[in-house]
Amino acid sequence: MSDLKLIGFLCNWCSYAGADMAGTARMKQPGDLRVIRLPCTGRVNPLLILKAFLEGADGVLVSGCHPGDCHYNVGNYHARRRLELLQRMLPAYGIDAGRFHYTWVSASEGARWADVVSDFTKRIDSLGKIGTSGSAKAGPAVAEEPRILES
Amino acid sequence: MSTSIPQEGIKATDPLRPEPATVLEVITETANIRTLRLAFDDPALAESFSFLPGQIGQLSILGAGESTFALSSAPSRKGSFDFSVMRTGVVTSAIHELAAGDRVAVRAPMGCAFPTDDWKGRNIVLVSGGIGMAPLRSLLFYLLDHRDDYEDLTLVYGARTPDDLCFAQDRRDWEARTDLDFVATIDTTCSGWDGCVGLVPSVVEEKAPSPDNAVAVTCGPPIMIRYALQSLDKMGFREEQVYTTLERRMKCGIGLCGRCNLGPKYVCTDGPVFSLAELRELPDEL
Amino acid sequence: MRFISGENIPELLESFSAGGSVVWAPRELTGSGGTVLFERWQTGDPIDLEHFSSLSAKDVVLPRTEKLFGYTYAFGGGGLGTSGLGGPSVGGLGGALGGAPGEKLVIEPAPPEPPTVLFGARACDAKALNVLDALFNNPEGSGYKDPQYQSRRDALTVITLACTTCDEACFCSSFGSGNAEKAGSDIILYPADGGLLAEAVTKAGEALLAGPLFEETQMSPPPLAETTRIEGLESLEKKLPGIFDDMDFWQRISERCISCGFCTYGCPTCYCFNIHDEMKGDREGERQRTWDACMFALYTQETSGHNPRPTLAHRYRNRINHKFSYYPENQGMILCTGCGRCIRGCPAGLDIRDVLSEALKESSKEQ
Amino acid sequence: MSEHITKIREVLAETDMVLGWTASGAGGVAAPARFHTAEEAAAAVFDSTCVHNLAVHLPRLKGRTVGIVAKACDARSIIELIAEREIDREQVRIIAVNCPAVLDVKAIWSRYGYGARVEDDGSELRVNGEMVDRKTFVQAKCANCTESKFASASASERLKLSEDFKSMSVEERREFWRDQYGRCIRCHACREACPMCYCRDVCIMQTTDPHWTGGGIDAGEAEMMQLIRVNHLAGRCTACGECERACPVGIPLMLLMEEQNRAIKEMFDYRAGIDPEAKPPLLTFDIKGDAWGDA
Repeated sequence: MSDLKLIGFLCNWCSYAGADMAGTARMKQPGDLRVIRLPCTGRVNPLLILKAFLEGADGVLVSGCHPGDCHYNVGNYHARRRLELLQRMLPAYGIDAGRFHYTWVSASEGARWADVVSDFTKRIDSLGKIGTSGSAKAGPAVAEEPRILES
Repeated sequence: MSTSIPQEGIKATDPLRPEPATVLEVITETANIRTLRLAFDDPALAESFSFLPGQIGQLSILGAGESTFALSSAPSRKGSFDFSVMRTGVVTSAIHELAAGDRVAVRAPMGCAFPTDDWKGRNIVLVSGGIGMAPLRSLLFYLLDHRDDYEDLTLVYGARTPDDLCFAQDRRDWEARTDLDFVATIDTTCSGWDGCVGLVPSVVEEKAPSPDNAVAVTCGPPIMIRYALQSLDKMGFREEQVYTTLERRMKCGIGLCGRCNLGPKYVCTDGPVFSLAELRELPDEL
Repeated sequence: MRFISGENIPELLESFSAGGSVVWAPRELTGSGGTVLFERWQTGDPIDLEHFSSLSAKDVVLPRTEKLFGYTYAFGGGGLGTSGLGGPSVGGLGGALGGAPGEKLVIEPAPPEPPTVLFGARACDAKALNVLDALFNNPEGSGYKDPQYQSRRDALTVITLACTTCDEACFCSSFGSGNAEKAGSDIILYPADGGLLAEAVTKAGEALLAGPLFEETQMSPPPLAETTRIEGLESLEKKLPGIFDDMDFWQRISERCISCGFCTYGCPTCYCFNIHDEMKGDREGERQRTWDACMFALYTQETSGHNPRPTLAHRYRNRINHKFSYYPENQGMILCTGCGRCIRGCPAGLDIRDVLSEALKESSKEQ
Repeated sequence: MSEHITKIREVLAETDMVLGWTASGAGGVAAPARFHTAEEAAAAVFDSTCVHNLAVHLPRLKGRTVGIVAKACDARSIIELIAEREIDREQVRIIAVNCPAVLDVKAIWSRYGYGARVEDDGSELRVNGEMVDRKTFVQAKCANCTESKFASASASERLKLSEDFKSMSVEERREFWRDQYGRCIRCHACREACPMCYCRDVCIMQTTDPHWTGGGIDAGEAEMMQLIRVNHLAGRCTACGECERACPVGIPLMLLMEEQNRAIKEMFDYRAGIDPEAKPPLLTFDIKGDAWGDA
């Protein structure tokens, strides 16, 4: 594993529970993703994602309830528009669109979660560390023990 | 603007750099006011630090920011000093999180003090409300420490409810004194309160201290100050006899950053103490 | 009079650089629609001595952002800090700062500034340094020295290019000797055939001109440009207080303004600043000083919600009064050198000369 | 111009003031003005140097009935302000003008010197008395205008920059933006000139709580500021170009806005400021139609 910084914004009701399930079921998945739990993907202001990139994140993953299953009925419908627009805008900002991914994982899809994280981590791994972001505040890289969560 | 004070505590060589200090004690005054007792970490500075009543300081929570407060302790107390802080914004909220042992940084003292030397031999009337007692507390300590230099001392201190009155221990001491005429008042009646009830300006009018050979000092919420000034005027106090201390948004505290000016005068260096007569000469930009 | 040939100018800058100096020179930036700014010069960088820069050169003494000092909450034993997750720069100010029990607060001053050469400033830029000295580098006058300003100022050599042409926004002739002003400069350069004439103003300038890249010449300097002139600006110090309370006037002259901060940020003499802390992680950070502008509402906004200058007109009034009344009263100099940058760059087409003329007219009327 | 003045006077009869232009602006070109009386209105002009979008003043004049001289692009901003219920359509009288495509006055001055005399009689454009090619100095935004006869006749350097930007790689763009934002001084002219940036003094670009940006002036903070602006204007930007025109250090801010407006057109077939009854696309959703992302 690497010193990549991956940030995951997960909705509380589906994806966080799905990730939890993957964990309790001891499914094998890389441990680089730093998860931030939010009530709903509707709370994911695209600026949170951009701020993460400017502060040195190498990849950002957003995951919520499947369309139609939002705990608040419509939060992820709003999110879908915003996140899709962000996805299309990233190249203009000078950020590789491949560093961002949004998807839907339900509370019962532990296996799917493990796949999503594995694929995403692999993808960012191949893209490598993000270039100097231009943010003077991008802090010094924190040396961390590589770790992997597995059974 | 009244007395020029040498600025010993802020280093003339680097006036924007604060000195580390440690919180000795946090006293909860009211639901949103706390008094911090602080001491400079540098023992020599802690020993030599002195100020005069009315002077202000800049308290930093490094990381959250810096804000200006009146020094509220007795100038005669050596080794430590107090700031009394009302929780209102980002920095004051961080200040309210502090506990004994926490590290802060301080630039003090700044600004001009009350012209207490000029007041010798006169009667002094202090009129204050809420957190406005902070600078007057320091002044009162000073006057009591030099009690023989002054004639009658009167303090009217008010707040909305008994729970909003600060400095409980000090108030007990002040009430016990015979050489101080002290009235604490609250805005409306309240169970458990057998003291004075009434708005500060009306209580001052009832007490009716004579303006002859007297000086009045007022500090409190803007609305209280406005009516207190009207009352004092009615009672015959001239503008040269009335003093107040101003509060403005400040950053540098040394007359450079450009925010706190009233016309050409800077509250941080020319104030914060002004007589009403002096204020009358300045543009109305309060 | 000394002379340096055109092709020797990069070499001159190179020699400053090689001597350990930071060199600032005007340059047109790529993809900027012709914006010329004073930038840190590096070998090979072009310089633009023809166009007037959009921003002043005040960065060299009052950087847009500077570190005042660094601080660290250093563990001296004890457990983890009381703070929550993240510092203020990341997650708001929720976490308690102030250090955990056993932590010490260490404050480290910013490192000293290297010597600096400002090349290609104009008389209005150089004079502005002189005007700022009256406040920032004048212990008798202002009561404090600003050590950061002072150390930069002491380490600064100013090489000024005299203007033989000017544009429609220039009005330095309204102030003292105008374009021929030498205050603030160490050397004055004049355009000449094949290069630049150089005249020393200070001892430091003299020493530099003795260098091998300069030669003695009999040429004499060309005539300098004469700009538009407004008479009577000195009288505003006493006149402006007379119209202070005429809010209709301030409203009227500022109605075009959209309340951005360009006029203050582009100005060579506007010096107001903000002080703020920036965390790096949650145990350390630095206190910074950054340009601030009196045209912003938040500048004087108090936490209680009260704002002593609640409207644009109040803020504009303060700006004009500060420059033409308060500063002259306190520091003895007008806080303006007539460079015209606030006019050229104003997105709303507001011309300070119109405002000053109106103010002169209005105040004469009321007196 | 007398027709123009007559029209303004008519509108003045039923409003508190009219926002228009006079010829007396800095540098000898037109500048915004407020006309309160018929006499004042005598100074009104409209020509190709009337570059400003006066709609920016409308949210600041709430509560008063205001007439406003508007080019086609300015009118879109007014419509968008009405659509967002920021201003009351009953309190606005629009005086539409036939826009001859406005000039990039800054580009003219950067070539001929500040204050160079600009004369435009509609057919011939002269600078300091000399005829110049209009195409070089027509604003880039006018090239895409559907209202003006000069549409697509711009050959400005700025238009070329738009093309160059399109062909840059992601890495080149990162480099490009770092370079561009490096000279931002955070004067907020982009925000203050924008008719849709009406949050003004509570804008999160400046607040400490929430704390989206630090207090310093550097490329990183400047980039965050612009990302805030771009995102907050998603589906709301009317492409008037004022942010870029106002920028005193020439940062091509419209590049991102153009890109986003294109994406919004593609995704939602929507343009802001066309229909005052339309719902901005990012305030709503379409369960079936929004077929993006994973199923």
